[in-house]
Amino acid sequence: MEILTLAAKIGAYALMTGVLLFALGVVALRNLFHSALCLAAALIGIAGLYLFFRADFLAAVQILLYVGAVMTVIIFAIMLTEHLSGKTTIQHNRQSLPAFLGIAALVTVIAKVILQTPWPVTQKALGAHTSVEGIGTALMTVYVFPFEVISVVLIAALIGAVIIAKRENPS
Amino acid sequence: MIFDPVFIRLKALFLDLCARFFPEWVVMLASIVISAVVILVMGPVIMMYLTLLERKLLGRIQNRYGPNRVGIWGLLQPVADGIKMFIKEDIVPAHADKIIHLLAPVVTVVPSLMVFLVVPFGNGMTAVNLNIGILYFVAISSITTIPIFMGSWASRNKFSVLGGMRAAAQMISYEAPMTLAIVPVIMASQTLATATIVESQGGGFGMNWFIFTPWGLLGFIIYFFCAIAECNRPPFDLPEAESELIAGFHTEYSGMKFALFYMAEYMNAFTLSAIAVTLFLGGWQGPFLPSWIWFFGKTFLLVCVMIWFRGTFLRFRVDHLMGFAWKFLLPLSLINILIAGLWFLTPAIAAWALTAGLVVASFFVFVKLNKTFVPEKRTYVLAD
Amino acid sequence: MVSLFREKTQRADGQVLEINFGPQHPSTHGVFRLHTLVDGETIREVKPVMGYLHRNQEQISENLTYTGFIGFTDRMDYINAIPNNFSFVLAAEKLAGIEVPERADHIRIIMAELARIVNHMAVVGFLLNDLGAAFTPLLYAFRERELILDIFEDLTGSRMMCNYFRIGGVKSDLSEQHLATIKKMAARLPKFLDEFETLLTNNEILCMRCQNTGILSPETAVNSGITGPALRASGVNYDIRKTDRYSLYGRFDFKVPLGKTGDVYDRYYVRILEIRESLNILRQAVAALPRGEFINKKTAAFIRSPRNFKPPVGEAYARTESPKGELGFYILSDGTPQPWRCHARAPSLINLSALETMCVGQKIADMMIILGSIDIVLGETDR
Amino acid sequence: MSGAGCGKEYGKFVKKSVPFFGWGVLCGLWVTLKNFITSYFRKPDEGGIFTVQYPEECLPDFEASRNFPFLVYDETPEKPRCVACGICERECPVKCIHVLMAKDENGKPLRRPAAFDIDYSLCMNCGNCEEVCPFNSIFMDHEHKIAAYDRKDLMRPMQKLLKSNSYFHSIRPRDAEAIDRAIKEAAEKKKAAVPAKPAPSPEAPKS
Repeated sequence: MEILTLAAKIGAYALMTGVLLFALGVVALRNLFHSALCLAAALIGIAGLYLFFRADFLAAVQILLYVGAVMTVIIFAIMLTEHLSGKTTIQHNRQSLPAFLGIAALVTVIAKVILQTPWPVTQKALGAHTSVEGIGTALMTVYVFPFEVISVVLIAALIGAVIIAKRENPS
Repeated sequence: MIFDPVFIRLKALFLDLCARFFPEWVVMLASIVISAVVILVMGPVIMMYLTLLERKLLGRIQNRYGPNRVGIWGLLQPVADGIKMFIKEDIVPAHADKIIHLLAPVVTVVPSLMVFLVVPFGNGMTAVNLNIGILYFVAISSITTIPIFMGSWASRNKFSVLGGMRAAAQMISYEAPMTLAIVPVIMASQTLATATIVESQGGGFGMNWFIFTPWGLLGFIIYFFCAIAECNRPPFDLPEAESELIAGFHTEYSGMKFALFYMAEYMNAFTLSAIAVTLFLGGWQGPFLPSWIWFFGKTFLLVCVMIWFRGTFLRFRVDHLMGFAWKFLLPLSLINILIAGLWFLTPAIAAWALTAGLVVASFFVFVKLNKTFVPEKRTYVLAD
Repeated sequence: MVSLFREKTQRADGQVLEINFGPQHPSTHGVFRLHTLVDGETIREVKPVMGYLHRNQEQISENLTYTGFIGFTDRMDYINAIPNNFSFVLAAEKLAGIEVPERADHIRIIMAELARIVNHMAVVGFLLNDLGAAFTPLLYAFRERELILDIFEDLTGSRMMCNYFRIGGVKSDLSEQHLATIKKMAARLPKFLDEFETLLTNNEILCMRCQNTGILSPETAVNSGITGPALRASGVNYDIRKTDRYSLYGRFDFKVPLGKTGDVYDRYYVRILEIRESLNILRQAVAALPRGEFINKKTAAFIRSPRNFKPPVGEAYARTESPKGELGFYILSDGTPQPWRCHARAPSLINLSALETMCVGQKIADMMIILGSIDIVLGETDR
Repeated sequence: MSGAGCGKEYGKFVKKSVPFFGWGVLCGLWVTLKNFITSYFRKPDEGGIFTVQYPEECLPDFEASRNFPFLVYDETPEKPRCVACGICERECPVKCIHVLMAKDENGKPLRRPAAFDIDYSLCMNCGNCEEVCPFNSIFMDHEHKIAAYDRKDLMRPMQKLLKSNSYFHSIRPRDAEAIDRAIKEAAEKKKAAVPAKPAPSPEAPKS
């Protein structure tokens, strides 16, 4: 069994490396379409990581929402803006310094949070299995208010989209 | 039923044999490898013979024999086609994005093969009994737009781009009603695992299949239309509309790359039918015959219906297609969830009357609301 | 390829895509190019570009005898050769003032109406293919078409390139056996049409696709010189069989089906109704077929020696209602065995003139079916 | 012009109405299903399988069908009916026939062809050569399997074009009989009118 565990470990690290590489590709590649595809690959990799950590539901939702929906919309946008799809685009501009500062601040905050959080690695936590029923019950009881707020936001977005689409078409 | 678990017994036998000579991890690995190999072989073989079946049935519909030259009843025709595809020149357009052009057909096949993982082929014959089975299926089939995008964008062909756009718009649109049509089934069976959904439809000589309820029937029809749209088959074959876009997103593909696109399409047709069978037609449930025969029989029946549709129907237009999804199927599927809820809340006979009435009424209401779908009545003058 | 819209493309807002449909494209019905500007899926501009199949037929006629050119008219509208023969032969007869025996006229009408049925069935089949049907309606239509082509081959020797009409009559006589086959066909076709209509006419997808797409107003149709079923679908009662009563069409009782909206659906349905009317004429002509000569005695010799046919100096224009519209031949003779000039007024070419009017604002898919519903044959468009 | 062109209205043809949305689609499905089922047991022209398995079975030839021209000889290929008059060459619309009259040593024409080539790749199967031939020598064949790998192979010399009268009888019995009778009558007439006259043109009924 050790061999299987080892293989799984190697697989996990390979997956993480892959995700990082693809994430790098997203910001480094000069072709927007390639960047978008890298983003899709990175997102799929993250879904794989979720799966690895036994968060099946999260993995499926990650693929469904991010890869299936969000990425499709991004690529759609790239293809519609024709002049972007063909040529290579420069991925930096004059705001690189402020951007760098902002990201540095963000990374510091996140790192601090990660370091300060105690990560209790207990047998119980390892064995925990996020079941669909659990998530569903939680959404409908404890988190019902945020859930409803999100749905209101989504409906607002939908209505806005419809209005914008209507305005473009005079007929 | 001796023949029912024959495949499971075979696999168990083999694994037992392994366990005698090898450590435990080899047995586990062997178990995975066997399932994977079976799926990897079955997918392409099913695709090959689906092409033959399609050509044969279309031929009969059109009063001709289909392919009948290669082998008896043309049974070797798919092999001949495969050889032809292999030896064909692989043409890559000069301005194409070479890497993505190559990757697209390869990536296309992956999601279609991955869906096979959760298909319950028979009693206990699911490769991986994921407890999120249906969600997994929905998630995986939502990826299929990306390889189509890749192929259409990398070809640098206007027809391809148009085809890719249509494919993306169509697949996103039909995903919504399809997922919503599945919801009542999940409500009824209270699980997302495919094998358990099938088990909850057992007994009663097939009368417990979800299709024999008003919401099940409506859900099945919605799901089936969406499935046809998802795998780009007529009458929803806009992305590859031959008479408009030549071949849509795979206009610039030839040889084996083209064959891979085709393989993905036919495997999608099969898996989508298989999931339809799982969700609504009782999966492998059925009297007398082994479970896997029931399963494959029902699935191929649905595939034949898809072929029948292809032989009969014309192609939708792009705006009608969108309208059909958003203005007809989506509201119907939402109402269907309500109907399913009512079904579980009301007693038996009242439930039948109420839900059946609601199904019919909502159908007619939405037809009335969608004026563009309803044919005008025309009069023609016969002048002297 | 030089852009036809160079100026306008630059002014457009960058959302516009310039696409060439053709010359090699599955639904341009031959080598034909549709140079289009599309905004997403919506057509902004269409420029039909033809001439890829130009074979110089009018020029060829100037080096051939009149009889020799009849074989070439077959190749103009190659779906239905006989109406082309008809028109050319009528023009030549008008030029030389030749009488046609009644039997020959009857045979001509029988053949022309059979050809009209063949053409309309092929057109509706191809239109359905453009609409995205997987060949089923086309093959059903071709099943019946083959049976009619069998009659053609039995009588004229060729299935499509009939070369059957001769100056003053026809090449060979219609036997009892042929008549029996034609009668059988006339009895069989209504049944087929009923089945065909069950398959299609009320089909919701067909109605959605075809109704109110590619509307051709009667004014535009008349102003663009459009003729044939496309004109009648717009509601204009203009059928040369009725207006000119050439040959013996005045004797037969038939109606002219007219549409109202002038969209693709009307053009489809008017053709179906015309097939039914053609069957009507066919039945009457078969019943009324008199005995007698199948070719004018005086002109029969011209078959053997085509060079003896020297129409007097002059000009003549004769037109017929070919299945695609008004097909006219204008012949200028200088008294030699060859025409000095021969011009064909090809309905396929002239019916294309309103293509852009019909297509602008419609979707790409509509453009293909509008083209299919106009019914062009590139052999006739380009000649 | 709208409506103005409409003549006297005969009557209105009203389309069949549809009971409910989806009916037309169901009807279409019924038609294809019916054709699918009948394709297994009906006769070809009644909804059965209509196609013919070509290399094994062919559609029957019609007597009148014409493909490419060939030349007829009566007894031996050395004595063709053709007299190399060149009318067909002149009247061929596509000019695919090339005739050369044979001449003896003195340059006197021999009334038979020295060469008679037909370019099948040019021929448009119109059958005009058959119509204009005054000697009943050139006819349209039924043979249609003439595909070749090279254009040159479609250039048929006289040796390949000549076929016997019995072959002609086998493909077009009615025409061949009529022509034989006419030739015989013409020969008898010629014999009867002993003082040699110019050969009467054998008037054969063409059909």
